[in-house]
Amino acid sequence: MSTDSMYRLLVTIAVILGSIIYGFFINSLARRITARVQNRMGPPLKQPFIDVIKLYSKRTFVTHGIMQTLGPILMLTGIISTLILIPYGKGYLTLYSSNGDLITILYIMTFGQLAMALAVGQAGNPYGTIGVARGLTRMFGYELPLILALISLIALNHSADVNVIIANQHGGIANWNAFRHPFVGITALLAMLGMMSYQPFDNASAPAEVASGPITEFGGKFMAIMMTTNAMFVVAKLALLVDLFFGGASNIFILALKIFLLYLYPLFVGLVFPRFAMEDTFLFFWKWPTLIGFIGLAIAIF
Amino acid sequence: MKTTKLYLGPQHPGITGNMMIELDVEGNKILKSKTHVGYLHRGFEKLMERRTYIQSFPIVCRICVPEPDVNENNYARAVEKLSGLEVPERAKWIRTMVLEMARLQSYLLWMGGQSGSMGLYTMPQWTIGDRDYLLDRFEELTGGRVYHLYVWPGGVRKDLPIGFKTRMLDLMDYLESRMKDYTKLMFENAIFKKRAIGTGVIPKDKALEWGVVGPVLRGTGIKHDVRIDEPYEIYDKLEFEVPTYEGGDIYSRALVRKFEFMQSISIIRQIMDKIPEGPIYNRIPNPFKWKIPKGYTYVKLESSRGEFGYFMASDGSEKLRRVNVRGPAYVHGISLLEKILPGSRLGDVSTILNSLGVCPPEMER
Amino acid sequence: MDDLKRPTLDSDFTCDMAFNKITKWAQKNSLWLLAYGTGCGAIELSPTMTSRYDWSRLGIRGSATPRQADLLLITGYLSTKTLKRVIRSYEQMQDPKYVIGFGSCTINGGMYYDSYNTIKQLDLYIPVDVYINGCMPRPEAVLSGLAYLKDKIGDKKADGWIKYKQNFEWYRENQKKILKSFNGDNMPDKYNW
Amino acid sequence: MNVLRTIALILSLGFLSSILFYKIRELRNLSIIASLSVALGFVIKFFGIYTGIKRAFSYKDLFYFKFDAFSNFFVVLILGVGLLAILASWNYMKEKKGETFFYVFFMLTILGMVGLVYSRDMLSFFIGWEVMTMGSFLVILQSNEKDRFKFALRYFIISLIGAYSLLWSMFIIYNKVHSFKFSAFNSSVFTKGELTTLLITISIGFLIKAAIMPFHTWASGAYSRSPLTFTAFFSGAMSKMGIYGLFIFLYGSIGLSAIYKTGYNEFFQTSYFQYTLVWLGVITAFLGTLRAILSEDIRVMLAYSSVGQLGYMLIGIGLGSTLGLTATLFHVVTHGLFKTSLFIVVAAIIHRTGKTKFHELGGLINNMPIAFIATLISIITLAGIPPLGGFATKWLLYEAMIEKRMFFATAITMLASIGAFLYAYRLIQNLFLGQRKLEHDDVKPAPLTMQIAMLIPALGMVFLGFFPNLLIKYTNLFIELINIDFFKLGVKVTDTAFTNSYGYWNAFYLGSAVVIIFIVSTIYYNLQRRAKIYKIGQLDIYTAGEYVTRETPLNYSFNFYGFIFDSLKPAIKYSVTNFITRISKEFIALSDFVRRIYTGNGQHYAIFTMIFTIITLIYFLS
Repeated sequence: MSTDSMYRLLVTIAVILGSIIYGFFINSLARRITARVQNRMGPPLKQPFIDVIKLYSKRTFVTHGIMQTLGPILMLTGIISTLILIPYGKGYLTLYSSNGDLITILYIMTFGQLAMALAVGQAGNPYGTIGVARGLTRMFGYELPLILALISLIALNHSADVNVIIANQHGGIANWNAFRHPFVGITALLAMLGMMSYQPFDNASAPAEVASGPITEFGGKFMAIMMTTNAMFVVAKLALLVDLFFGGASNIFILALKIFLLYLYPLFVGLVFPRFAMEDTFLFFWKWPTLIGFIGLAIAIF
Repeated sequence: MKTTKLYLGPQHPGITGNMMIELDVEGNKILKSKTHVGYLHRGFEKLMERRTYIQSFPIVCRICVPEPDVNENNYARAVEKLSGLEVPERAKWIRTMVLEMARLQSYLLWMGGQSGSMGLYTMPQWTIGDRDYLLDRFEELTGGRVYHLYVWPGGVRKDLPIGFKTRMLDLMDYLESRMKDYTKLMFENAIFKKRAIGTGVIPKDKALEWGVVGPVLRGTGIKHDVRIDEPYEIYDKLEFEVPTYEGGDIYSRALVRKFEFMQSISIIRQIMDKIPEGPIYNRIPNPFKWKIPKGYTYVKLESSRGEFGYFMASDGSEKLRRVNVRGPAYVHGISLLEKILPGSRLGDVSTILNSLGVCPPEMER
Repeated sequence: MDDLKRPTLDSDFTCDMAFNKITKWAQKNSLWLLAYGTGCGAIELSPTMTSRYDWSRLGIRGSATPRQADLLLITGYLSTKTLKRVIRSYEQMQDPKYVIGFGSCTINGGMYYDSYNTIKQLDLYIPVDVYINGCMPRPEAVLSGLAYLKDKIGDKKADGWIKYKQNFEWYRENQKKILKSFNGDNMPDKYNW
Repeated sequence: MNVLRTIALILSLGFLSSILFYKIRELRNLSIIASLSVALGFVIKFFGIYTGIKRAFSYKDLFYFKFDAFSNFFVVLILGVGLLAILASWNYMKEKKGETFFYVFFMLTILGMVGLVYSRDMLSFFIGWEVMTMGSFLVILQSNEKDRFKFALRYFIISLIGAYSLLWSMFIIYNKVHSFKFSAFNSSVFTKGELTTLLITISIGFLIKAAIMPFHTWASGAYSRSPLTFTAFFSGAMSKMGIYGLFIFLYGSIGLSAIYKTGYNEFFQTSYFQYTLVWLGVITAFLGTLRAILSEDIRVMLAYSSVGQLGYMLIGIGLGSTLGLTATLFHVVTHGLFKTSLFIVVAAIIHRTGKTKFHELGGLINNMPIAFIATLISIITLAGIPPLGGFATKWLLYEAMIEKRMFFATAITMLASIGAFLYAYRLIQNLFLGQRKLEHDDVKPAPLTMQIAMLIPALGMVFLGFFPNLLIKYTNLFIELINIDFFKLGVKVTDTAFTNSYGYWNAFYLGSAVVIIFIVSTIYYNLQRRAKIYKIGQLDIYTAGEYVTRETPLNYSFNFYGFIFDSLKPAIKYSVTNFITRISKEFIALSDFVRRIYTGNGQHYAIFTMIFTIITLIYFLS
């Protein structure tokens, strides 16, 4: 192994570990902010870490079958595979993004979700299955505007290469895709609400409707891995959005800051809205965001 | 089988207490719903037959946990009616105030539950936090946060503490100002409206036939309120309106409750303003020897969830012969729910349940 | 009760109890509570969890299903019908798990000592780690009870789940005594894991 | 030695033995399998070899066949899928009513298809085409379904329309060029209008076979009512004949320049005709997927899924670029693999349980583990999730569409593929996962032959996921072979990395990364020393504290995506099937009216004749 690929591997491992820690960190920061809005203290910043360690130290892990056992591992695999395809900066921080373009990233993201869905199916709980059905329906909803936004970007940059898209945004805030192409930016931001599963669109795990939804049958280590992967997935999704629409980042700290600021947006939307009914969730995305997306795409093409 | 059986409760976050709704679901649509009760049955009506009149007070308030004062008040008035005990004027005013405070805290709890069932989690944090200020006033007045044992046959136990009036009025101002926030966050929220309007509709022509009471009934456009129809305590001396909204859906029920919340604040202000001086209770005989003449009576009042009635029969001994409690939740939670849930969506079950103000302990007693 | 044997911890379990420091700390500071309002005590839980008392600052949060929960709060009296559901929920929770008996009713029947439909002493049916007395206990009392449980976990004394495993037959016998149709209602006779 | 004659001989022997031994199961099946495998081996042996063998065959200058790599590609698909289907039928058709004739007609279909694929003139092409249609029609009639006649007839009538459309265009061509040979076609003798008509009629013929919307109405019925092992062949290989026909006619004989002559759009770098094809493909992919999501019958879902997948292939054809055609050919293979596997899995399940609806099944994972693995691999491929083979198609197709600047179409196609994820999940969830029904406790695993038949394609899909370049090396060969203007913007394949001007993708590295990460995660997962994983019972689930029994219906499967159905209810009302049904009703009413004229009464006819004569006289005299 050459030193170059050695360094790349080390940086990748560091990014994967960092994404876990940072994912938990922004999660707990979000919980603090939520608490402040709700007039209370909120949990300490280290709370997600404590939770995960506790879940690992549980004594019993129960499973209903092979897929439920394998599901979390496959989920982790899917998320890490996604993570290594997203560039987090320049040089070694592009990780392995030369092995797949935007379309690859979009598709490999679903790997983890499929694994999760299969694990939930094996558990045989109707609430879990309903949660998955809801989650998939929501995905079918928000993917339309998201795809429109991404295709617009590809059309504008003549490339599906994330690194190229980042490079094209060089030179100040005005050049960021979200501001240079406002329709595309708005579409992406609306679709992002669906991606982040905060309040108006948290149907999949609505406690009052389907208990805890997909995670109903998962405890202990399974739950710990799910929490970890969720934290990583949030970072991956946000990093991708920052790369595509908010100018990428020259160094990892600015990226972290941008990720956090972007994370606040669905959080605050979620704080002041109840959740949609399932049909409305689906229709919401296929109405206005899609229309704006089509306009953005039309502008991008012509 | 095309249908899926879902058990909503007893251990489910979407249920308002320890009860169970057995749902037959086809896709997202509910085909059949059946309410199961008995998880909280303690046999109050039987227990009260073994206790003297005064001994029954501690358990009577536990019939309805979120709003215990209506039970105390009903029971006290029934005992007074049976025994012919007089209540001093000032006690009546204080009792009314306690009832209205109970209504306020019950509505605050409901607001939290209603919006929490839709996923608006900021709202319960605010309202239940604000409800605690009311509980503070209760504590100051009665010594208890949840169960008060304050209303007594022949009056109330204690007079208002010094400075209570100012603190109460301050609290009313605070709640009124908070209501503006609540309105923005909940009642005028676009998604709340989208989910609430047209959901869980109770037809107006069926409402009375089905035995619907309280804000739920007023939400269908029928004006019925015990406080106005058959005034008790001092409600005939107070000025207040009873709102009605057409529609019969969750949103009209919410608006009724919002309006009544403001009315309760105004009632408490009036009471604080006009409350006469005087004694607060008439002495009762030695409770262990207190025999109440043979007879029966039915008393009722308007609780935050509707008409709450007590039927009591005495046989001349120091213990009750028979008591029957008629709570609104029994109708709302069992027969009404089974009628309006089929055909609605799975996601709306908890919302409808909350909007009806179902309180399981009161159903089962 | 005379026939309640003190659990003798055999070596296997003692080994399990020897958590290292960090897991002990984590288990102490992250208690997920099963959202099951069994009795009237549930009314005081909402103030405890919301803005005024805010138990989330102590690392406590609700969880919707027993698989993820560590802590079962029996909020008040249990009717026999509820007891059955509580046993199922408790057995579905994953070790280590703790039970808090909340309110006087769990200790001796409380207000309903002479009721025909409630159980009087909770720890005959499931092991209880901490009792919080009062009717109802105030939020402060609840928080102090939770703090006591945390100390107990820290001192490795919250061993109710081990007791339940070791004296399983005894508990089952007691449960069957009060739940007449235990086998008829498809209740699994065995502890699942 | 003439390769074509040998193949024809081997297959004819198989066909004859299916007739001769139609009562003796083992002998018949073995001889068919032997003939198919020998033919397959033969084709594969001479796949890329064109020297030293005689590879053309003509008879009186009327029939002309040619053995080339492009045809071989499809023949391998036909014979391979056919072999698997016959293998699966061994157990599936056992002691069923139509078993004896099933094989005869199956072999007839295969014979017709191989004939049409090798043919290089229109006459033999048409004969092969009709033999195929006839054979498949007769196979459908061999199933046990009660309503098979209705759907078989629908299939046959619509196929006939396609065939006549094809025949008509062949006559137009013959009228001008006086030869049936493909190579004799000369676009310069046609006017623009004639070419347009020709393209439309030819396309209608092939689009009907490929079940492209709005010509798809036969598909769900025919696919779901045939014996299911045949459906594997029907959907896996036969539906591609439409794609093959389009290939050979549009890009083989007619040629791009002739298509461009009918009207060219500078912006999209494509002709209006091709543009229409792309959009037909897009609409088919999207609506087929939507219908698949909302169907409750496993067979109908797979049928609509096939319709949708054929849409992707049409898109590639419509694009007409190297990348697009590569995508189509790639998808022909992957779709052949996963649809065969899925249909055989479904056949096995229906064979063992007798249930065809989603809500009647569930929890079969422990009974049929092999079928589960096959399904899992198939649906990952279907949904196009890396690292399995399906993603290559998706990547190639999207890059091809983006390259042609058809961004709207790309967006909708991508959405359709996300939709495929939805129904794919339902397929595995409602069949294999969830609670097992009480009556399915002792369902036996799929029969051995079916297990083999469903696993072989699965292995192929895994292989293609890691080495898509091996297939693409061949497809590039064919595309050069059928003389397409080689676009500058082609896909560049170096080892396993794909690059074009818009993007890149490295299949092998990605795949290995996923595998490595999986291994590392598994190790990490099992690091915990005290971890003991307990397997618990099926009913030990969270049911809000209630006790449930095996009889309690706990599977959520009926109306699975009811939310989508509720949201789109107003739109779904207008379907092509309903439209056709209405038209047929009107047609019956019209026939009823016509019947009134032909009353059978001589006097009425006399009056009609008189009226007609008078009107004619008036017309001519005035």
